[in-house]
Amino acid sequence: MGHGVRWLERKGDPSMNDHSTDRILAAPALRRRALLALGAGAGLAAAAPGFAPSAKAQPAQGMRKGQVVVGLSQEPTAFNPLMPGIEVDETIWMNVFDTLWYPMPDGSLVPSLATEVPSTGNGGISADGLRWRVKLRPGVTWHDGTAFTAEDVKYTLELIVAPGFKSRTRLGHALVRDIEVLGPHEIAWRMESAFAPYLAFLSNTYIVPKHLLAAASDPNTAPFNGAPVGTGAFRWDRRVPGDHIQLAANEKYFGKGPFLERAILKYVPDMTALYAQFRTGQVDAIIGTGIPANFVAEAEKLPGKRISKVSSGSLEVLMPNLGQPALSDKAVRQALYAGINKKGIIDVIFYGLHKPTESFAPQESWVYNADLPAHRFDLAAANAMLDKAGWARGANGLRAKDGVPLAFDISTTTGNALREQSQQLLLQDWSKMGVAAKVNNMPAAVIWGEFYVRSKFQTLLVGTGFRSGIDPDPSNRFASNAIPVKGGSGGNYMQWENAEADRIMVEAQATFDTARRKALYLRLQEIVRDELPILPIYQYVTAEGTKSNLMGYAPNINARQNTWNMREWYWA
Amino acid sequence: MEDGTVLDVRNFSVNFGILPAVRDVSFTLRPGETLALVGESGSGKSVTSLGILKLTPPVPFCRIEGQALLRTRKGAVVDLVQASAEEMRGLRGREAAMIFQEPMTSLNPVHPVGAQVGEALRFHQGLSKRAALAQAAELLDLVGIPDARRRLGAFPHELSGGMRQRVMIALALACEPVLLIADEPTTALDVTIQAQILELLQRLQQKTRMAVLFITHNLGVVAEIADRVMVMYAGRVVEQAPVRRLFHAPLMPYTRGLLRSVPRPDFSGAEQPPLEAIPGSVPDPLAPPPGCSFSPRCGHFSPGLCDSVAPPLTHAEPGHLVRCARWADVAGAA
Amino acid sequence: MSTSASPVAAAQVIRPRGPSAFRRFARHRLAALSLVLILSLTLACIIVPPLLPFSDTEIDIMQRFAGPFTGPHLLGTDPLGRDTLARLLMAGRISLSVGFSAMAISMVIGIAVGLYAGFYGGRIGAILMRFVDAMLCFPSIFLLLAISAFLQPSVGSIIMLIAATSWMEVARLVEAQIRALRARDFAVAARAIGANDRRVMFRELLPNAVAPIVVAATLNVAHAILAESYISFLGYGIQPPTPSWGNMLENAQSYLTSAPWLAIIPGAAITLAVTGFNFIGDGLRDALDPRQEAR
Amino acid sequence: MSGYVVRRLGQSLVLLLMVSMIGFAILHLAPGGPLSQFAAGGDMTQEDLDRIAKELGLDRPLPVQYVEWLWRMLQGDWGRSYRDQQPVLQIIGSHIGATLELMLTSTLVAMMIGAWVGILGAIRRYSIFDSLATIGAMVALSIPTFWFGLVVIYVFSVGLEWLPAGNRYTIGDESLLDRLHHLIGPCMVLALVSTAVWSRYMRSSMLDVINQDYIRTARSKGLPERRILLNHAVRNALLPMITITGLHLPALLSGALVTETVFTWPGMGRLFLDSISYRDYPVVMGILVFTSVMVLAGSLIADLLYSVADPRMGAPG
Repeated sequence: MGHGVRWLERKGDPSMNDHSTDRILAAPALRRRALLALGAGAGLAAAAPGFAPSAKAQPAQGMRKGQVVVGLSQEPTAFNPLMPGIEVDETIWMNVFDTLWYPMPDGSLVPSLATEVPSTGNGGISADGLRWRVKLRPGVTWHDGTAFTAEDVKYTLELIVAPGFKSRTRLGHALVRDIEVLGPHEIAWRMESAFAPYLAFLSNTYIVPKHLLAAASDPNTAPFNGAPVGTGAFRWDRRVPGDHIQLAANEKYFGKGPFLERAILKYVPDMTALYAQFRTGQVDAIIGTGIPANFVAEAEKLPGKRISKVSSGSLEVLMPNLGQPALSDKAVRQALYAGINKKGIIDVIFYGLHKPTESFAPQESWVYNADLPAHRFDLAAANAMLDKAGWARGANGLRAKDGVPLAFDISTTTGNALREQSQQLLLQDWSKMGVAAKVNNMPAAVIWGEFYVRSKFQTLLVGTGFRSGIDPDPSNRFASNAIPVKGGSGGNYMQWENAEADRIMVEAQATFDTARRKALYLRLQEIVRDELPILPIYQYVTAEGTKSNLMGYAPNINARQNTWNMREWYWA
Repeated sequence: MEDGTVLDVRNFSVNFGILPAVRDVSFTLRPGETLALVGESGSGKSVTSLGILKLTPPVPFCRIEGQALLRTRKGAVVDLVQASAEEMRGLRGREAAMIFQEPMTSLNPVHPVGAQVGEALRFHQGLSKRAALAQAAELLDLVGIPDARRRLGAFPHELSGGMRQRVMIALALACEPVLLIADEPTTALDVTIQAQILELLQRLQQKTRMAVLFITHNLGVVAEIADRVMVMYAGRVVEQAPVRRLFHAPLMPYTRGLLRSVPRPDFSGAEQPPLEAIPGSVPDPLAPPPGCSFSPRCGHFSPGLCDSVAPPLTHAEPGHLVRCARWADVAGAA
Repeated sequence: MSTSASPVAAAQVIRPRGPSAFRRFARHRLAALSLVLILSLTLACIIVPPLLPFSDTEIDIMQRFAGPFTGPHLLGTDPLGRDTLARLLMAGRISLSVGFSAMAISMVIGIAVGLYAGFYGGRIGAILMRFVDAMLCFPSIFLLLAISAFLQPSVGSIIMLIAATSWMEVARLVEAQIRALRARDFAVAARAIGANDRRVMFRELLPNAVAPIVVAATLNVAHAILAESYISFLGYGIQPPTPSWGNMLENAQSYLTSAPWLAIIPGAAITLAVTGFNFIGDGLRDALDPRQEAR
Repeated sequence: MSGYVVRRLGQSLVLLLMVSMIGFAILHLAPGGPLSQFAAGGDMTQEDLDRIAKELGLDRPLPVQYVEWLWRMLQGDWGRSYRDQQPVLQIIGSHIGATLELMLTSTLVAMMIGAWVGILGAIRRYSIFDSLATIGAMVALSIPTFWFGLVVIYVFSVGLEWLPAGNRYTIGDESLLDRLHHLIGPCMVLALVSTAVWSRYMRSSMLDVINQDYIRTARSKGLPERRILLNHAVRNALLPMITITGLHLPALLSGALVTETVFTWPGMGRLFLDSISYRDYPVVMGILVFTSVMVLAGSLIADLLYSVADPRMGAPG
């Protein structure tokens, strides 16, 4: 898991940024709980300072004024938060529904529908991690006025694993047994086995109303799914399909806010058009895919607008398929890496928006290794490496070794102009190295299917992450037992196998010693940097924009969308 | 313009671009008189008839020269050639009307016949829609359409060919014009219907004393209806005579050929001479033969005479005009 | 006889007798002009690129977004500093090839189906023509997009895609022509003297249907060039680095404010070429079938 | 008449069946599938994906899926979207309004402008106006619609700032004036081709008509030129346009799809593109069938209208 790639690439999309689980870089609030041992790094994931709402200016509770139009380049269409959806759907879920707790920018978990985050310390989780007990917030009502109770939580957890229900994922939830309602506001259950990440999973599990869904003959097709009812700060108002969704303030929201009367999530399918509407003020905020890189400089000069460059947890990498004979040669990968003009790609094509990186871990992560050898774009050195490794130039100037030509396709999703430009740059530089690379792009629905997960590609230009949700553990992407095409389960589509790396990952998963884990992951980063199962190009930075007088916007690298705290937004 | 004439056409020419379709045509028509205009396809007879009412294409495509003096019902004389578009509009339908060969295509398929007949009345006589319709019913009755009132709402395609031509006649006669130009009105009809229509026309002519210019290529019809006949060939009048005279003493070799090529309605079966076709075909209007345009096909062709100068229209006898250098010889040969 | 002295009749009278189809075409001034235009455009695409100082794929980051007529790059450069003129002409090669190839294939399919259905008719013929009707039910873009999802975009697959969605009109046309001609005297005569089906089809019928086919072919080239640009614009087109007029426009929208020539130049090239083919088709129609002159 | 309609409806049903088969085959044979989006999202396991594929019935043989789809379709169940779980008809219903608004207004504009250009061109045949109109129409038919859309945005939105660059209305305003303001740009773009089509066919139809004998008859009656043109010529010349409008419908739909894309117009075109890229089979199939029904119904209605408008056509066929 945790290998999210952006689904649809829009024209002019600067950053193939994803906001899936892997944005949750760390959860330091848990570090003293000796449960997940996520360790150091508090504040690493903090948002750019200065955008946190200032308590002074924040309106009094119950004061509501105006509306906000948030521009999205994809259309939210899935409104049942337990059913399959894509990242943009979360903009609705996180405002209409609530989770038991949610992560803050600094990684700490804050109780929401629960009154406290359970831990072994507060007795919410038994020492063996098998018995969970959660106290729920009293006095919370669903948008239709019905009281929220522990029955709803029980129903939610049961529905997720109910046969025939198209739930998004049962991972973790499948371990839950014997759910017991102890009182209207207290619930307990047993875990089949200790599963620490479940705390994090629940921070993304939205609670749905039993009285509406249980009444429907089939929860898959309940009217609820088209007009969701939650406990969140905003309630569902109306949807104009293909255009926008309007949410209205939930006057009875139990938490802080909302300070807006309405929130409108507006779908503008083209990123350039979206930016144009932001510029003209039709859209108050662009979040998610952000402002196209080529407009960022211009956007920063716009009066009355504020541009926030928000780090993302995903990386743009060139993913080689090591099942290809030429690419299985480490020297080839190293030479190709040296032949990547990172500066050219980042500074010219992306106007310097993104951050060059050497590691698979985001630079904000507590395990990030800052001392990896720096990449140098050096075609002479790259040529020397290939010469040394026995890849000799043939009569046509192209290299081959033992009859294997140094030739491969670079694939990415069609219709992404900036990525296509990156491809051109790579092709040109690599052709100077005697490498015969060619472009073979395909539509998103094709490329992320079998082509990707069954390792049918040769090389992929892809934006993705290399962690397990809340944890820096990348074993899903790098372990030799995570190669689907070799019968494994996971996302090691590169088909990389390395014994030392395997050993490190197994040990790091098992130990609760933060320092030890960090040391292991530092070493793993060195191995990956040397072996290059992925050729890291840059870490994504998204330029999100808001009107200057829109207060309260606070990027949260741990949230899936930066509408996570829309309830606290207000107009100055 | 002579008193007692309705139409006096003088030196009338119609040119399509550089192509002369009608050259130097002159004739007169008196009230109640019928002049038949006869000729082969392309001889210019239809263009003459359309040209008089200026229904030929507008100026850049088509130029009309000469005079066509029309005496209106009130006695005013108008030169149709010089008349403005607006004046022509006032004259057409009211003073001079026209009926055409194809009653099917000449009636608008999407309007009921009553409205089409009444339309001219509304514009020339300022009648209301109702009044025009009422009068249209009378007109339809007049032209012999049974149950005329009920037929007002009929569409042209619902009527038979003969009925349609009756509608056309009613439409043309709506305002009781002094001049009726009938361009092959019976050609598209069955023989029995032809006779009925001709009879109708004659009856109406007697009633209204209108002058009729009757264009046809059917000599049988000519014999039936005409007072005088004018023969056209290659855009020119080649012979003009009272009908009996023309049939019995044609002077122009072309007229003779024409008469010999069809059964003579004025001869009985036994007297009928064998039919003969005129050899050759109509000359290319852009490359006419020198001299007489009929000379290449003429049995009386005389080299040096017929192919040097175009012969003038000569008075062979009072009321008998002929355009032939050898008309005297031809007459003698007959 | 001559009742009609209408403008058309008049125009026909004025027209000299029996001008050849070629002379009629040449008199269609716009068509003749268009033919010259298309020929020069094609020639330019073939001859000029090697003569240019820049290649269409040569990236020069330092020269990116150079405006037209401002420096060594006559028509400016694109976001990677590639020469727009070189790309435009190389793209012309691709787009024109796509146009002609797609036309050729669609004509082959269309003529084959039309011939079969028109000549033999019967159940298979009827099914074929119903299939044609069904295909024509889809608005063309919907069909193009649905099928493009099925293909890996490349020059070849785009050609097939366009051909696969543009043969139906031709089939319909040929079928109607053949069905009408089959009953005519010369076909009957040919059969009476014992010519076999194939001979009647290809020697007697098809040549007589050639005029509308030629016109349809010309218009199909125009259609194919347009279709290629639509598919590319919607992101399913020919993939870079191969330039085509369509994919040069693919990202034009985001540079509309900063580098409008990137949008204007290829769009103008498409418009010019397609207009050219349309006018040629128009001229051909007039030349080959004078009765249709009014259209 | 009714026999004719029944026969036409029967033929249409056969066509629809073929349309649906072609569409179904194309879609389901295409590589990739509706689950790729979730695979790309990364928070669903392979087990989750397989389970959902099974629940959607995507693991069964294609003919079985088709027959089942067809069976439900015949019962009026068009299926539900994989994306938002809503019934397909409801989804189409919520997008069709925007598309129809665009199509109808642009057709009206095209009729008004195109018809007059065609009429004037025919009356003043070979005049400068006629030549310009002919060239203009040909160019209009040759401009890629999306490119013209970009030019319109560049000139009127970016340059002159007269028109909004997209959307159907300003959220929160939505007044008629606001909607019209938003409609101008896309309407102009979509109407371009239709106007050209209308002007060319109208000119040709008008030329046919003004050479008809009955126009000469009308002239011989001494009617004013205006009445001849309006009452006799245009009336007849408009008849074939009914058929042309019906035949133009598929092209108009195509144009609408492209125009909607350029102007971020929330209609069927946008929906179709999104549904295609997400492989939302039920919606794509629904749209294909729906547009085919529209096209077939359009041509049937055009034929029926024609037979009503033309007194000669008692019962066509």
